[in-house]
Amino acid sequence: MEQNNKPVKYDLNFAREIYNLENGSYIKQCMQCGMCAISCATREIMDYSPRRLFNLIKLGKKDEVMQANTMWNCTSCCTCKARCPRGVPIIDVMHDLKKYAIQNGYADYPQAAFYKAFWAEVAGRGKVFEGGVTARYYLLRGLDEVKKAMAMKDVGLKMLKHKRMPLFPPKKIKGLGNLKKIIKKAQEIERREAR
Amino acid sequence: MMKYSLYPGCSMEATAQANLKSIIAVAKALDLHLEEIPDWNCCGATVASGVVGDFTQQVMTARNLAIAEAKGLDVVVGCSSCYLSLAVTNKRFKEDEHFKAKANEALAAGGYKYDGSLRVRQFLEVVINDVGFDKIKARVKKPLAGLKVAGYVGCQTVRAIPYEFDDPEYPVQMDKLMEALGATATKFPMKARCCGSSNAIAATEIVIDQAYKIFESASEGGADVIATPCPMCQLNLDAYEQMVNQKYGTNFSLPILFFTQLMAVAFDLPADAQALSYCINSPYQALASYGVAR
Amino acid sequence: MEKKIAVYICTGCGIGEALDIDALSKVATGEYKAPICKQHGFLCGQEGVELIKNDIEAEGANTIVIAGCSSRVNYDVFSFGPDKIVERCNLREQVAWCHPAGDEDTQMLAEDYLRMTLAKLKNLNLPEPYQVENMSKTVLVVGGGFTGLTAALESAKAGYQTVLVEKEATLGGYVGKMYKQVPMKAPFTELEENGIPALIKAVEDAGVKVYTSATLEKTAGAPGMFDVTINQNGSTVEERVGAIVLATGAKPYDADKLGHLGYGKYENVITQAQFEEMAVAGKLEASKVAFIQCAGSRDKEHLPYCSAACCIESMKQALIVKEKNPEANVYIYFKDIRSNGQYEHFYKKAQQEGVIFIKGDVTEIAENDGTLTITADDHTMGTQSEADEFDLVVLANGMVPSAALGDVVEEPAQDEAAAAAEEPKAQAPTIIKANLLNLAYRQGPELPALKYGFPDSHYICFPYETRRTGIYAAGVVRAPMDMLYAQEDAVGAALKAIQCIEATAVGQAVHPRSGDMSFPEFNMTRCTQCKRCTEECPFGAINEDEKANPLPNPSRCRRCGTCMGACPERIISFKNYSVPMIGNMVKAIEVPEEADEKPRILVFACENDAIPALDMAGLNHLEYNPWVRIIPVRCLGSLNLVWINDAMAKGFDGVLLMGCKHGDDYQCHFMKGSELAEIRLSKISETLNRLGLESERVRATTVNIMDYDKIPAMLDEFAAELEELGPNPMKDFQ
Amino acid sequence: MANKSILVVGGGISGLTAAVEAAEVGNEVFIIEKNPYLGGRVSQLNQYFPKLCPPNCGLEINFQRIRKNPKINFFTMAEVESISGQEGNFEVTVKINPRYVNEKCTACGKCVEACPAERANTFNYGMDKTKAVYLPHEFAFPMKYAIDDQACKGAGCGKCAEACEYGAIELGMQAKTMKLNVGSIIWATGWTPYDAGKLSYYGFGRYDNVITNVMMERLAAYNGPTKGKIVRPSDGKEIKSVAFIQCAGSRDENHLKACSNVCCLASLKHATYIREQYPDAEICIYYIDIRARGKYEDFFTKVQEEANITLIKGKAGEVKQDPETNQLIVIAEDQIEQKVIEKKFDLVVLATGMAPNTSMAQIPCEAAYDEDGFVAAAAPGIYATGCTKSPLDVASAVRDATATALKAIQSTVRGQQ
Repeated sequence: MEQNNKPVKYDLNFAREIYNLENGSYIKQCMQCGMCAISCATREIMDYSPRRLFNLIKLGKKDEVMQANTMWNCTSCCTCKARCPRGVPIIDVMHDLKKYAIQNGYADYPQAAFYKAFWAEVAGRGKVFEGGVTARYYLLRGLDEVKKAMAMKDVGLKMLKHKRMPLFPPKKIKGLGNLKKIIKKAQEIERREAR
Repeated sequence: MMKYSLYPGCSMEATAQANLKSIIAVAKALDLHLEEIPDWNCCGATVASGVVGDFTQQVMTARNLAIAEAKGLDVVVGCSSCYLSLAVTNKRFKEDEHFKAKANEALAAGGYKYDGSLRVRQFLEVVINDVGFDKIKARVKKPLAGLKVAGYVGCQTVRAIPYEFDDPEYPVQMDKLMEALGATATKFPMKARCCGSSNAIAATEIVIDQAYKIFESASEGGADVIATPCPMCQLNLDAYEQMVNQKYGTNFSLPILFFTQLMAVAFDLPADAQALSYCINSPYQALASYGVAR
Repeated sequence: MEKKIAVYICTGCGIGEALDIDALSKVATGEYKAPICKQHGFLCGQEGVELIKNDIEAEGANTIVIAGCSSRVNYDVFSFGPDKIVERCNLREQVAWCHPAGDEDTQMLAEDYLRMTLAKLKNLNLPEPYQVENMSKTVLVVGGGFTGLTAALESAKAGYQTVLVEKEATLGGYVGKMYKQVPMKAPFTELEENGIPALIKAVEDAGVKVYTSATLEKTAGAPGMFDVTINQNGSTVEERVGAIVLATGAKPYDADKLGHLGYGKYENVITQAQFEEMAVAGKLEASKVAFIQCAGSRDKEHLPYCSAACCIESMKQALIVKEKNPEANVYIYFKDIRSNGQYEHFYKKAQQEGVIFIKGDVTEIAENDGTLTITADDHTMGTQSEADEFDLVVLANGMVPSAALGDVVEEPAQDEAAAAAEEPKAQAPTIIKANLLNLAYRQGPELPALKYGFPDSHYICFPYETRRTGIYAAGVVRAPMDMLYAQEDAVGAALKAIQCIEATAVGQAVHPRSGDMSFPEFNMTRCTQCKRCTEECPFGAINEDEKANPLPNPSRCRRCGTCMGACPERIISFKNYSVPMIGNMVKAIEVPEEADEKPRILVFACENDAIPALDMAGLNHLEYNPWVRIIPVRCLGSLNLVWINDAMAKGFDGVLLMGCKHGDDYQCHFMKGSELAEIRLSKISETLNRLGLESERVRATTVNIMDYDKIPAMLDEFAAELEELGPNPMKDFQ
Repeated sequence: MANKSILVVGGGISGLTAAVEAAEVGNEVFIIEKNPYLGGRVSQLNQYFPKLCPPNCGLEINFQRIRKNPKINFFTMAEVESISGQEGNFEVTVKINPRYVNEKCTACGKCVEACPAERANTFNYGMDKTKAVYLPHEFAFPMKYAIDDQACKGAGCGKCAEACEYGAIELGMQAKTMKLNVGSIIWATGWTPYDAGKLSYYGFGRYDNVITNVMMERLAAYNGPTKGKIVRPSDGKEIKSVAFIQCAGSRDENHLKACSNVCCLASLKHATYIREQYPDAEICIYYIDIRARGKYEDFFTKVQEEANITLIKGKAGEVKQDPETNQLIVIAEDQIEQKVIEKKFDLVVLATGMAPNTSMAQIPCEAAYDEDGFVAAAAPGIYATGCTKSPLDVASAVRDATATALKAIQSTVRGQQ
């Protein structure tokens, strides 16, 4: 039991909000077995295992859930999803939680910046230019991260040397306009379906 | 000749050019005809899902399938992350009528429609199931006899659709492929463990820690090289091997190759098809006895 | 029947190599004057069997002794029709396979076994079945709830007249008052409408004779001839029935004892039954509801057992809340979710519908401004948690079998003489005066209860085993169970009732000696009214008249022979099993003189477990002590002390009883046989000591069917201890 | 005129019970069993929970009931090929596979001494070997040998035939078919332990010291591969610690969706096996929920009170092997302590569940199966029972089989009208 003497209090409002996300209703099926906790490639550095995160959602602990690194450390390796005995598509739930976190201003993790940078590339070009993602990422993260980038310059140089880092981005796809229309429509549909 | 549509994906045009080059050459050598999907777009990968949600990401992915459907050929994917996107999206089109209707409603905004008629397949699986080990063996000119290969299948390749063609936890098919090339598949418990994937930039430590465990496991098994079907796995291991050595005080120097590169070597295809110069950790020494020169 | 004995000695399977067959034959022809004695190398082969059949036809042989393999094999080969006696003398598993070939001791052993078999024949006759007069094939079902209705319907559908007695004015019982039912079929996710009205109609259509507002005032008689007095609204009716299904159900655990969970203190803390009432009445309007599992169950202070049905019943009720108000918040507090088997789908369904499951122990329920607050040790959350604003808290208050509600029958006060003697006695099974059957049995008015008052079977393999023949408990009176189990249970009990009727009609025993047509006959002229037989019969088969004379009811009897073992006057015998029969076997064994230094140990072995175990020792060629002579008994309960007397007088150095485990997890198929035998032994130890015979010479041990590996050591150790005691001083008195 | 006889397919505890119970009402019964012996899975169990009594005891009584009852006919090595007709009058084609040993066999065992070929002992789940001619097990009923034609060297060898003094060996024996006319049919083909190889994260098949619960029964049984001594399969060493992994395959959307009902009690029972042989061994049970329903709770309480038995709330996720010691590392999230724990054990026992055999070999007639592969309904006059109907413990399967006997009798009664 936690040191805190005052019992934590159940509040289903947050849970309901999460259960209404695209894959959120699957969380309800969680039977608290903990398989995901072990399966996770990054379990050592996760604040809460997915199981525990789902439990905290049930409890209504919005801040704890949203400030957790759990979803951001998820590498989408599919191990938990493939193993979950209740068939909860955990990585898809993590996608929803990331999206929800970004939308609700809980995006302090560096991964959140990377995600945004990646999306900006995709949306702007129809393809991803890895160099572009990196640049955008550092712009979003600011100076501290550039220091880290310097530490990694060896990696970058080696990649350049082995023709692994094209300096110029690929051409935008021809159907970019149509792709943007599709995306816009898809997001409209999603909002419609959510309610 | 068997024909397929090819979805290369963004990595193949940048960090994983060696993969694309060797795939095309190996396909040709095995009489597989690959036609690139015209004007394909990024699948968005799981990263896009985390920003715009699964539905939007899957609709984006579906644009590629919609374009490919005109030809009606199986869609072959090399990149495991792209495969995850395409295969899962395709599955939803086939199994979930409600999703299909919604997705087509969105696709229609761009003038596309997808009926869900195609099969999405991995190049590894196509090589094994459509060509078969016997034909592959017959095509080998320089058997990789004595080469000890740690078959690093990675995570998404076998877990995107579990049990589709291999055990999602302890895959064996790529090992069998390596054996068909004359090589020896080593014991490698971490063969399906995640490399850290897209955290390479934002949370490098994750990748380094994962890579360490993978290198450790491969070395314990006595591998000379690591083979993989996945561009992320290849890059993360290849690019961070030295950082792993720095952090953990280790001395790993395992070359990391796409399985298609090893096929190209065994088939004795030209150097351009083998694309070995793209490897950051030099594979030349390990492969010296198989007619490979810098 | 004039016995014409024919003995056949098989020399196959190593018997011929192990023994001097000619010498063995002389035992039959010389000592026992058997008119026919032949040997054959392959007796179970076609030629061997033909040999026997020819003798039956040409020579009129009618009493066949097969000296060869165990009776556990080739039973079908050596079967020559119901009018022939066939006795097997086990020379293979018990002699040739576990003793050295060509040894003097081995030969003596084989000869003794043949003597014993031939001696046994003297008092062995073909049984004649007991016929019940005015036999009834009607099935009586007591209890008109879900289980009772199902049992009645199914027995009627099998073509049997059926009578149903229900104490309430209407049929249906607890389930009848439910708003909806849990799923009873795949996919196990959908609530079902209450099936009781349809079941009642089916019962009526099937021609079941129904008595409502009726109870059993008295149940007298025995299978095939139970006479029940039914009291319906004060007037009585008599019915004769063949067998009975007891389906009187359970009662919810008394919620007044659950004050710690707020019951009785707060109006909105209710029981599962009250929930159903509210739902039926259309008064269920709640937007936040909690269910507390194991309210009473799995609790040493209340019901230590799990009530089995509550988890899925609460899930059902939670879904009812959701059905009425999809926006309602529903919580289930649990210890373990026990949605066993395919009810896992139901659990998942409840989760999908948004029911919140909390693994936790409720520590407090309090009321604030008219709503309830629950505090719990929330195990998977790792903290104390609180949830409030409940407008309803439902206690899953478990079940207590109707058979457990009543006072325990006290042992009748011992008369002074008996009390003074302080004779050890087996504890009588608990019988609770629950006013369900009101049996006119000497042993008490209801079925004996196991732990917690459930009149359940104690056997895993035989869940309908009953200690009152012809009466089968079904449903939640028997054990805690859900509706799906109760449904099957009802049908199974109906089958057992029908089976008992059919067996009784042809004079056969029911399980475990099913098919046995022998039954105990009492030579009343010598009875001393000691009551041992009536007290010890595990099945309550024997009543007493006012003078304490035993009144046997053969169709209640299970043919174990416990009465025969109990009787000090040896007045109880079966046609094919009796005190003199076994006595003759004991006496037939040759006990060498002290100077020969060949001790003899007599073993009485239970034929259900110990005998197969001995066979297995043989099959494994485990060698054991050759001084041992084994006599199979139906059950150690049939052990009569006179056999021990006979054995000691004859000069046996020791006697060992091999019986089944007793105590809480007893394995005796006749409940108390081995325990009774041990108690009897303890009674004679003093006598033995007084005669200068060490009581350690006679002892009991437990052997289960898998203990065959331990048997050689068991016998060797006993032999070694006897050796230390020295020879039986009675040896040369003969 | 309808037929009063009943066919029972499957001679395990459910089939035996249904057959014996129906026959003791007075109906003629035919039992068809695919193995060379009756008794099925329970004959491979060491003890039953919660009494810890030997299954052979109850089987022995059932075999006695068969021996004494001329209304019961049984055929081993037999399978149903087809069913035609309807309730009250079915015609069933039965294939009897060759046993290569005929009814003359006296079980003397001389053939075994002569036989040069070996086979994996399926009765002990392949943990030891028998000769190609073998007695299925010590309590085998009927007590007759059989020859495994996969292992036998054939007529060219013939050493067993030479050794047999009774002419019981027939190496040229062929499969036969026969027809049976019956009024109703009971389908009791039982279950198969879920293939633990499919749970590759637990390493079964890769690590010798990861075994399944059914193998544990054989290890603990005196007539098992180790004479009842529970030891590490990798080196035969004694055990200091053991982990039981519950729901290995059961309650799992990827494997067996339903709960298999028996595994919790089975593992608690196995804990008592270990405790009896190793008073100090550390025993851990990894679980989601302990499902000791009804009066089984007492057994749960009793085992919990034993010293050095820890129940860990958390499904074990992975098993790794320490290559040096062959010890196994079990990783799980202890949800009460809220942390991932790694513990080392000498032996890991997977509580694998029940896959109904009807999910692999269906009834050759019209029948509906539920999503778990159990029989939901079959044509009138055909009834599934026991573990082809739902996952059941022995007592429940027997109860169910008894009930099904009545259903089958009703069919024969209906057919007569």
